[in-house]
Amino acid sequence: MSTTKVTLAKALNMGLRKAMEDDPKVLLMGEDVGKLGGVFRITDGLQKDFGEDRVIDSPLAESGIVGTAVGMALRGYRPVVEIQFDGFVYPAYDQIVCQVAKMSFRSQGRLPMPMVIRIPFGGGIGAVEHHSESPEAQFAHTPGLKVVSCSNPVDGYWMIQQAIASDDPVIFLEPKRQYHADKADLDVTATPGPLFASRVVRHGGDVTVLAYGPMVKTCLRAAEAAAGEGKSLEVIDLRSVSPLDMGPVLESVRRTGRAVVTHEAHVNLGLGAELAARITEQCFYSLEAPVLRVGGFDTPYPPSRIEEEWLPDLDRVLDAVDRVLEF
Amino acid sequence: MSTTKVTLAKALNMGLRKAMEDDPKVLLMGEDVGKLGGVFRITDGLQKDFGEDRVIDSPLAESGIVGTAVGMALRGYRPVVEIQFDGFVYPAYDQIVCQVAKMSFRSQGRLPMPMVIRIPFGGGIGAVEHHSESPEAQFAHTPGLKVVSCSNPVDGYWMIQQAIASDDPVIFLEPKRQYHADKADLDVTATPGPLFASRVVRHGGDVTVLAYGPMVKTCLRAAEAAAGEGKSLEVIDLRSVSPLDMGPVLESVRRTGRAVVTHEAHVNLGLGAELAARITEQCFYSLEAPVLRVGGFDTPYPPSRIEEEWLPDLDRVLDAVDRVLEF
Amino acid sequence: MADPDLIQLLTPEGERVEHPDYSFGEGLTAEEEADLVRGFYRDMVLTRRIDTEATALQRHGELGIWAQLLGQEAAQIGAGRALRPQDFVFPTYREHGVAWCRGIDPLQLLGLFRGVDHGGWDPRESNFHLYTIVIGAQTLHATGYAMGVQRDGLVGTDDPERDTAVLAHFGDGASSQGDVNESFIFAASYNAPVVFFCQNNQWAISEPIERQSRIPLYQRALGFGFPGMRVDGNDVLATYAVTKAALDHARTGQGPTFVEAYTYRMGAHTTTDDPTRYRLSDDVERWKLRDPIARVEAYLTRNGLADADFVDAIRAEADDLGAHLRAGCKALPDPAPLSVFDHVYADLPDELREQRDSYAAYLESFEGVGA
Amino acid sequence: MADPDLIQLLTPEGERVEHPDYSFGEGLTAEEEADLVRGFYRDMVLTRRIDTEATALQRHGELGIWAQLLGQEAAQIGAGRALRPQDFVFPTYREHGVAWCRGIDPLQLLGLFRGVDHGGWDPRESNFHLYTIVIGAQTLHATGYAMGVQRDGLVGTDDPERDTAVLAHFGDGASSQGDVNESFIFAASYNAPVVFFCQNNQWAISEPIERQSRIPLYQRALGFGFPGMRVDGNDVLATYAVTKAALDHARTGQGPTFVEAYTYRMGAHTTTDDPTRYRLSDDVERWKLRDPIARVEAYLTRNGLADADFVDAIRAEADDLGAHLRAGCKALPDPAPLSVFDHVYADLPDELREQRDSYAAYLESFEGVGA
Ligand SMILES: Cc1ncc(C[n+]2csc(CCOP(=O)(O)OP(=O)(O)O)c2C)c(N)n1
Ligand SMILES: Cc1ncc(C[n+]2csc(CCOP(=O)(O)OP(=O)(O)O)c2C)c(N)n1
Ligand SMILES: [Mg+2]
Ligand SMILES: [Mg+2]
Repeated sequence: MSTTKVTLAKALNMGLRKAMEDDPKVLLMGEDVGKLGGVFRITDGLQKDFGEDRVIDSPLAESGIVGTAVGMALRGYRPVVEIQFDGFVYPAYDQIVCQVAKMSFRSQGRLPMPMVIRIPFGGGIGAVEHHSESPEAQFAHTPGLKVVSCSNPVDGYWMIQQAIASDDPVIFLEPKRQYHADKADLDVTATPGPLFASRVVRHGGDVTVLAYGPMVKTCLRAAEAAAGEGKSLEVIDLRSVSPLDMGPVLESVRRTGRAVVTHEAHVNLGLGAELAARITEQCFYSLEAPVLRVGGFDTPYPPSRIEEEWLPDLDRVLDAVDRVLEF
Repeated sequence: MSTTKVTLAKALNMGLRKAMEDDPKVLLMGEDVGKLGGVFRITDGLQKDFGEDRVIDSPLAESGIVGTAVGMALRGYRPVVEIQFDGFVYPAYDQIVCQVAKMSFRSQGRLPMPMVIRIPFGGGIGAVEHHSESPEAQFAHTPGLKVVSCSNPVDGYWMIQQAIASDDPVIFLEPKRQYHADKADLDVTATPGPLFASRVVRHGGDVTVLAYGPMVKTCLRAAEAAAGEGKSLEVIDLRSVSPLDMGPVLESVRRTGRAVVTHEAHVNLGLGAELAARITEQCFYSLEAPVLRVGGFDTPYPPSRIEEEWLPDLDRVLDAVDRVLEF
Repeated sequence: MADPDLIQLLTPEGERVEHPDYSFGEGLTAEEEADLVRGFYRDMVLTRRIDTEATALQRHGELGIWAQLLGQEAAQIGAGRALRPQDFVFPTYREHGVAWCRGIDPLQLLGLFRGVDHGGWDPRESNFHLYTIVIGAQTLHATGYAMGVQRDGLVGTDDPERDTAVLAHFGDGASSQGDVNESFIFAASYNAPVVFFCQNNQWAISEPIERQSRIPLYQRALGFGFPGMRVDGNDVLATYAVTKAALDHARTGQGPTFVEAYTYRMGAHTTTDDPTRYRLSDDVERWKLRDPIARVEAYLTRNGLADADFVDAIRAEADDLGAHLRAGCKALPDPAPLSVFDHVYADLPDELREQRDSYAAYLESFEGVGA
Repeated sequence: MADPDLIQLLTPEGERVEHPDYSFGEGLTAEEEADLVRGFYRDMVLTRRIDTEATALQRHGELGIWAQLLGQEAAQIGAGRALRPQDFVFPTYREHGVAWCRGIDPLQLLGLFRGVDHGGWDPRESNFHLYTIVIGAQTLHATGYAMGVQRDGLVGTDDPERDTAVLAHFGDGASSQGDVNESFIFAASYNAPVVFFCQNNQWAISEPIERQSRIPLYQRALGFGFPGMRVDGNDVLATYAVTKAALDHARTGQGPTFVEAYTYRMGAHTTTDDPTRYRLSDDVERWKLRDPIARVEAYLTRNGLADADFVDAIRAEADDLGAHLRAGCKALPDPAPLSVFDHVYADLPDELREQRDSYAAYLESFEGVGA
């Protein structure tokens, strides 16, 4: 099969296009998604090809975007909304948490909410305040929502289509730092694995390292560096943040006895807390050390000139690996 | 010193009155807080005595309430806002997370945010949807906010005053189920302990049980029942959900080797996750069993006829105690 | 009520009056018109009975709470009967009269207030959405739904059997919510076929309308670029006429409208509320003179359009309805504890399935103990 | 621009014109008036230079991003100069001209865009709040601040040196946010001394004003029950006059006003934006003819109120300012990594102190390695 080399941004664009071709009920909506193609150009060209009725530039109001998308979903559409930046999802928080998340339950399944809320998330792009947030834990704590994050172009292409095909609402987190960072070989004729599944992306035997979204690359690089020092890290890309696919995680930790969880979000009540609690509960006698967490500090996101210090990087991951090995 | 017997509702009312007497900059604002005295009557009589300028009935808009309170705080006031029910805090979520929480950091300390956001929270009152939520984890995950919950009238009286006196914004969670449940002896001439401190409310040696807000009473009753079966539970009222005062917790777990964390909030990414992670990291070699969690299921809050089944109760706490003992 | 802007077709005394822009009964024979009014009367009487019964059921501990509509019957029946079958309605938590018009068994309304479900009817069957409790949220849903209708090509096709309008309910208090104002913006921006129907019952729990707006609410629409009008919400004929016109405006592609139904909440906010703490009984007494049912009854009887038999028959029907509610309410089954795991997702994740299974095992462990 | 509602006192050609409700220079001598206009001119030229320099600094990688104000100088200087010292301003992220009027060293504005801080000036010293990036959030802060001013008793005391007004800035796009509309409701409800100053620059990034409102924006206010007016935002005299009147309206206790400054975003949304993707250069060319600075320069020179020396002196001043910015920007110190733990709270909790300490130890461990 012939493959093409694509960036994450391009893969998402292709995935959205494919989903729109496959199902006329798929609509896109958001600020600047039309003519401009979104500030990150993820929807580039789609309004031109699918028209203003299917690629909808919205007024500047996030609650309005998600709230009207709820109505469109109730009418049988499958809205895919774009929140321009992570930090601007909060005006829509009420609609997401009280309406999107609860409609299926409230209606005893009569009113499914097949909606995708795309959010470019995470830091490292030198932006001003509110443009580098990692809000995933708040959504994962909310029953009724599913939360996923892609870490690479191939996943981006498939996962966005699978999220759109899902009858459950999906918060789709796109690591904006990766949009144009790397290219990967995409074979659009391949058969993707399931959406809500974690995946071992590097095998190893000493420490299990968990990551999703932008941290996957960092952890893979850390594993590479650690290998040079004779430490063998197993890296798992969680892909789905809620539900968590614990199978590969538990299997790995039972083997390694040691785990480090990483994310850009604040450590306090971040995914690391949940994973540490679950792993400890289920692998208690296999653990040689407590699960350690590497994340953003419990401070607001800093001014960008020091964001690389604030963000967990290769060294901080390796430091945790060392600590978990020395415990 | 003479004491009076008061309910939590009355104690909070007295505490608010005292804070308003002590500092003319203290203002109350919210829906129906004036003439009606709030739907739970916590602000009963205050508008009559302090006037409409200090006890402000607001338009029906939570973002507006918190957003204008930010402005009043910037002008030197100490606004105390009431959110009518837990489930209605979300329209204000953006103002809380992006403005209230970050103003001090953004301004390098030049603009402190001495604001209290009072939220009656938790279930068990037979209410309709959105009236029984436990949103604390979301706020605790947000740097810049402090989050506390009182579990009894005496704490209610002191903690609300301390929260108002704090120069940091405080999310003040009131267990609405307890408002009129019990009376306690209040001595208004006593000297309260610090606000952000946990407290051992029952000593025991077999298992450490952690709770806050409405679950404290449940856990104390569970400890009573367990004692009848020869199991000695140590119950800690966390009081502050963020920051966490881990000292007494760690001291206790190092002694008991076993811990159960309880809350009404969903288990997934609830406070139990964070506590389990921290306890495990810091008491790894003392633990005889993993930290177990008892909380609301990872489903939306159910219709009220089965809420008592959904809410963690004495039996579910005891079940976890048994499991942690048998591990 | 010397409000020149108030659209009225039937006075509190039961006299028909003319209005330059709106009329009632156009195109109908006298008998058809009388039938329609008699139907309104019946609807209002039965709706009031639903309300009375539910209030009593709450007093007897059978419901956790009830949101009364006393005094708002005309606003709701006028709006509800103006709908065409294909139209879709987004209610608040108080639209029992509109639900009635949509053919929903009032017993189904009780489920939510009894706490056996969060809304038990099928919105796709009745074209009546579930009650929304978060103030104002549904106005955005209505607008989005209307945008969906547009995309379905069901606006302005000139086929009145197909062209579809959406009716969004909300209260005077709700008009202050960001969501409601955003829904005005989206509706105007896309010219969506939605009618914003605000029952201004003068109160948002304890807060008077003056706290939300210092000018008549219907004028809010003008700032967003679409028409607003104030109708006497205690006048079922005027409410019907104005809402029908607004729905037709929407379905023919002329865009959104704001209808302010000027009425009064005669009862408490809900059964847990105590309005004596914040309002004068004088006001309530004054509004009693404008009772929406009394004026229709006066009109019908005074004009020989209904006799005692007619009124008695409806009363009997109401008694039956009351009995149905009393018996049915207590028989509403409690949900099974394990049902909380149903429908959280269309596709139940493994981790939640495990949570359910372990809870099921836990529950079973008690059955062993009990045996 | 044959808009009868547009308030204009100086035409694009630099001709003074009369307006029935607003005038410029009343109570001033000719020389005082000329001084004022010359001051505006200087402000606008220097503000434009700040903008040009910052844009260049961004191109050279010294700033992460810059939000340009090109074309909006008159709207900002007119508003900024209408303020009294005691008034308080809530800006968006583009109010560089107003910041200038409030005496803030433009270097301090660069900090945020360079990423060395989130806003480096002291709002209590300058009565100019930090830039707010979340669209519309600050309009509620402004309203609440104004409610605080009311409670301080500093409205309508008849002492113009004390009576205080609040100026809330926002854009045409922002007018769609729930927060902005809620701020209208609160301001109207409490009659707060706030002026809502909307720079309608026709664009919200790529979206034209028509997406946000289908009627002129200033009419939004009418739906909330307070006055709205549209002023030519490229006419510094008219903007000054209208804003001053609105601020006086507020400070004397007459409540809120909505001022729509009708202008145009001549540049990109920010330095990362590419407007050729969504708008015609024709439009931009048309608006060039209405340049806010050119018309004042034409007025001043044609009427002998300024000569070449004057213009040259300001140009020299602008050059100095540019040099100051170029040198200063590069010298802005990066924050220390550990500073992220400062000011998260007024009172640092132990757990965060421990996090800081262990990070400090971690950082030190590298210093050892480096040595
Ligand atoms: C977002 C939100 N805030 C607060 C409430 C609590 N609440 C329920 S009804 C109500 C008053 C509503 O007044 P109005 O919109 O006039 O409708 P009415 O009850 O008079 O029909 C309030 C404050 C809520 N349900 N949702
Ligand atoms: C809540 C929120 N949503 C989205 C954004 C991203 N954003 C920044 S500026 C902007 C457009 C603002 O347009 P307008 O209000 O007209 O102001 P202008 O930039 O034209 O001055 C957008 C969408 C944001 N900052 N905040
Ligand atoms: Mg009302
Ligand atoms: Mg703009």
